Amino acid sequence: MSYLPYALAAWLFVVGLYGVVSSRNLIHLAVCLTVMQSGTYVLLLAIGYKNGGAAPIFRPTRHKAVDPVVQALTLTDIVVSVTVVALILALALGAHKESGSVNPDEIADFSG
Amino acid sequence: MKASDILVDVFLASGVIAQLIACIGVVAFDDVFDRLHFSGAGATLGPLLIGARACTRNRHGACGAAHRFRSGRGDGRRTVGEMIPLQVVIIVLVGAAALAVVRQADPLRQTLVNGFYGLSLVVLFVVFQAPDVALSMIVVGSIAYPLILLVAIARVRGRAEDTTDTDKQ
Amino acid sequence: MSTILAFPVALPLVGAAFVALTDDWTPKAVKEFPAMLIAAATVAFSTVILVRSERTTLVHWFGGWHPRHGLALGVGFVAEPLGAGMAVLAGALVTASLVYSWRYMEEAPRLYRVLMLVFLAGMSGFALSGDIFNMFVWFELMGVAAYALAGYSIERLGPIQGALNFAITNTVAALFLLFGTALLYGHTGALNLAQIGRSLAGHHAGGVVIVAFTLLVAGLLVKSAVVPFHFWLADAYAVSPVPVCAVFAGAMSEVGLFGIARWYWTVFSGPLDPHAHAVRDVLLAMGLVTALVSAVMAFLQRHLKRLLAYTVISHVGIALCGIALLDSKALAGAANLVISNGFATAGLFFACGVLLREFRTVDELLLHGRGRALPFLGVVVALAAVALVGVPYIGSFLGHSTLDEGATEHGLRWLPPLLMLATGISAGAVLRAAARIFLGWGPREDSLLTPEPPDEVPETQASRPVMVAVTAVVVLIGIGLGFAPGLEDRSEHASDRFRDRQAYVERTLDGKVRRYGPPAPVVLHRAKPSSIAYGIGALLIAIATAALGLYRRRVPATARRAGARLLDPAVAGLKTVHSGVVGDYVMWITVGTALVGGVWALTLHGP
Amino acid sequence: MTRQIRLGVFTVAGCGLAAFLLWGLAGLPGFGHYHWPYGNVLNQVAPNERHTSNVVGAVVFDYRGFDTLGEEFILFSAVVGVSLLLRKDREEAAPADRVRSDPIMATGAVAAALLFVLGLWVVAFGYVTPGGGFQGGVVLAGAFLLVYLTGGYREYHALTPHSPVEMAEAIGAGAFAILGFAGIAYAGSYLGNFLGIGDAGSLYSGGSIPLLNWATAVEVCAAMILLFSEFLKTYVIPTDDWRPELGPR
Repeated sequence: MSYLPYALAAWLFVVGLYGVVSSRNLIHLAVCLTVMQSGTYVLLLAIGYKNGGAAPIFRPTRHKAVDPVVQALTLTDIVVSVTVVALILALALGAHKESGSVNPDEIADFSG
Repeated sequence: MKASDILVDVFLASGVIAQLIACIGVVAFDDVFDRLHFSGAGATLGPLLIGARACTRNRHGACGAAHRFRSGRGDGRRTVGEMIPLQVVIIVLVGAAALAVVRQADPLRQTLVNGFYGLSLVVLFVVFQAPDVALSMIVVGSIAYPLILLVAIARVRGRAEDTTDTDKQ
Repeated sequence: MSTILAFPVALPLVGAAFVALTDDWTPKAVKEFPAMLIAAATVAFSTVILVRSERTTLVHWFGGWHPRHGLALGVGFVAEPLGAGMAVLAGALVTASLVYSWRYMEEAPRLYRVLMLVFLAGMSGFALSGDIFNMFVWFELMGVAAYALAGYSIERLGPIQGALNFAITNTVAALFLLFGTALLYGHTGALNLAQIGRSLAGHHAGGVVIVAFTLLVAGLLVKSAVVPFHFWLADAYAVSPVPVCAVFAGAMSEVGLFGIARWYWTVFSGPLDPHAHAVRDVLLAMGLVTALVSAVMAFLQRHLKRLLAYTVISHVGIALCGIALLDSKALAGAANLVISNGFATAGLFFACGVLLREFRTVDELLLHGRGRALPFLGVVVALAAVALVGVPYIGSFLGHSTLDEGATEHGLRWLPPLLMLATGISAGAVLRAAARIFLGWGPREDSLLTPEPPDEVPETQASRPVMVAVTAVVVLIGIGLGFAPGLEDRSEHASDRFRDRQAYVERTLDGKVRRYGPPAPVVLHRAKPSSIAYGIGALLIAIATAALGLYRRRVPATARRAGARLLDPAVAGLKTVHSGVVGDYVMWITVGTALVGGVWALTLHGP
Repeated sequence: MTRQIRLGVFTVAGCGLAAFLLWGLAGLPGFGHYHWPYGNVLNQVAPNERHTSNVVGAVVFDYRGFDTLGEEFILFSAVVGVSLLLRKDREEAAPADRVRSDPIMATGAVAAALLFVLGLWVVAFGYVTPGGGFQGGVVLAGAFLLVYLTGGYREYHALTPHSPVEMAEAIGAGAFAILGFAGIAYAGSYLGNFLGIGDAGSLYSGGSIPLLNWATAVEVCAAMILLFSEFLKTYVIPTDDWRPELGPR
């Protein structure tokens, strides 16, 4: 049981990846990327968790606390995820304007 | 469990419910403005209530209480099965929600499911004793994502008035 | 005074904010200068770091959080010559691009300049950082700037497709990096490279280490575009504005390779050294396949930017071979190769920009013979092609010869001829295009070449003299590096230090300063006869390839048919695989990662 | 290559990748057994050394403040990138912006004001309680968004004129980087803490952490507003008698 959170992280990662590969809509694809990214949030936080630990906020008392570093990393991670979604959506709007489609399989302008 | 503990859990629950209603509203209405109203309601009430819960010190929350209860039984018997049932339930919930998000091909419905998924992640983060991260996830999941996603979807589908026509074609 | 290490990152970032803030008020005549000056100043700082780091490794702890009892609390930058050299290369190319794009961008030039500066900061940060999560941050920063720059010409579908493929594949790559980073953190409790390296050393590689290594390497292989992770690159480079392409080609792909080398030697060499052969075999195989396949793909293109994009991939493959040998000499060769090819390829992209300005197309067949009006540019392009070939003592020859010596020392005598073949074919494609455009040789039609949508629109009203001058200067730097006095010894010395994990760890965590002697007196090495033979061989292959591309019809019909029967299915297969669909690309990334991971899981495990 | 082939190959490779990841994850210490010195030492020393009670805040703005600098600029360049990519994507012919009833607008104004105060609170106490520049900045931007939702695009546009918001974003991002240089000047290292660390638990604690925190808040709030504006501009339509300049700048 104590590996369940890690398994969840791997699950989110691979399910998100599946969504990216199978997506027929760029907006859908962007959301799938966030699902994949949330796998890394879960992994980071699970690694830093300590049984019986509380949040690393010490006011007014000192107590056993979980790792603050992974939380800081996850905060950065979330910002990254927002920016990537915004950029992909902006590109998707452009694709829709130019080709009338947001299906990644249909907007292939060139290949080879 | 003290009265204050119960109170903060009530905050959490009502925040979640507010978010859920907002999500349903987003899907129930066709017009992007009406949808945004609901996501706006989610953007205010949800963060307020869930944030209130996240900001209260977590030792007094459900997980902290559970842990005190556990460690009261003695540290000597710690085994691998250290996780508390709440964590297991939420982990399974997050996993299922993620699958639902990916499998939902329609972007608009996916936004709803994604809102629910974001919420379940928030709860998971609270359980993992990461209130800062939970707060970030709330503000991102209820303010940033819905707006840009809904506008993009609306733009791609055409305006609400002619949505139905283009869909039928 | 190690604070100088902050400047190559902080200066362009402040500069980007400054340009974003003041650009609207700046008089039109001087609008372009702040960004240029900031980029130039960044190069100056990076160069000072490079020079100083030759004597001793520089370390800077941000926020003053020095390690306590070997425990790194904060984020540190660690500069040794290869990393600092990478920062100088990135800075030099960005500066050249900004000068080149003087009045180049007709629209939104302000946003372009801001993004270029941010992009520079990201590359410098990645090259100098000594902290694995911090490297992820800079990786993502250069990614975000690069995706937007690639999609600059949004009024056409091609750039949107290219930028989307670029953004999605590279985001997946970044997540691979992050997952690997998290695994390492869970396994060692550290994010500082030196500290991770120290705690992994002396243990056998377990599952965590192997998986983390695979994910980190796979993420960077996507960035540096190694087969089968390379698909996005041609799409993105073909459509980006020319000045952006030059920086992408000259520095961004190479940054990925640098990261692989950095992580292998500072983090993983401890547990993986007993199995170095397995690491070597896998990377070498990927490098070789990359070099050869994309050289052929380059030959099949008529869209010049796409052709150059495939030569970039081919060079990346060759440089990866140099890293894969896991040896100082070969690493030095790879480093020299990256620098000279980087400048030469950037110069070729710049030349494309001049053609685009003059003739509004970069289609080789449409440009047939029209380049005769630009003889000087023709000479520059020919010189760049020669630099890519590595004709003895010119351009990339130094890199090739050092790499060849490294391969021979390892007993891999079959490697240099194959690399020669790849170099020859890709350079031959460039020569063919140059001959067709600037000399008007060969037919105007060629059914073999991939047709491209006629999409190029004039991008610019920029001044041609500035563009040609920058092109010439960049190409000359690429050629001249082959003659740089003492570069061979210095780069080998730097590679030795780069591979010395012990010294790196002690310097970073324990503050144990080592002084390195002044660079040895300049000795001119005579190249080995074999290297000279390979250089000449590559030139001959290039000429033969170019001739074949131009005068295929003069080959006797029977031979042609036999060749077609043999090669056509392969060519068709290659073209099908490069489908332009992002779902396929991500699928290939997954397949590649799973395969590499599987091989390493079987071979790296255990004592 | 057909979709079926792609999905088929992916299924095989994806299962392989999943198995591979699980194999690696199985080598980690079990969930809940974090025992590394990095986090534990920071939990020990940060409250004393920085007088911040929220150690995550101290890590974000001090110990690993340099990561946050990068993160700020990721957001900054994403906004620049989005405005670059959407510069041509403007709605041209369009129906009118909806005008809403007065009670809704009044309620919205009150709610927006409340949300704004909440945002300020989240920012201000970020290094004392959960919260901080990023979270608070997004909430602040959410307050402006609420003005749009209950008032209309016109009110939103009036409250968030493009140029000043853009300047605020550049200033917020630049301030973070410049505070780093102040660290070089006064503390000998980039992003060094050059102010006294103050009393624990108060708003004056943490040295330069509050400054960085507020710089982040300004940057994030402005960046989010710009992001919303860019996306809204592709959809929202002004009324007939009123058109904001929507063109690229």
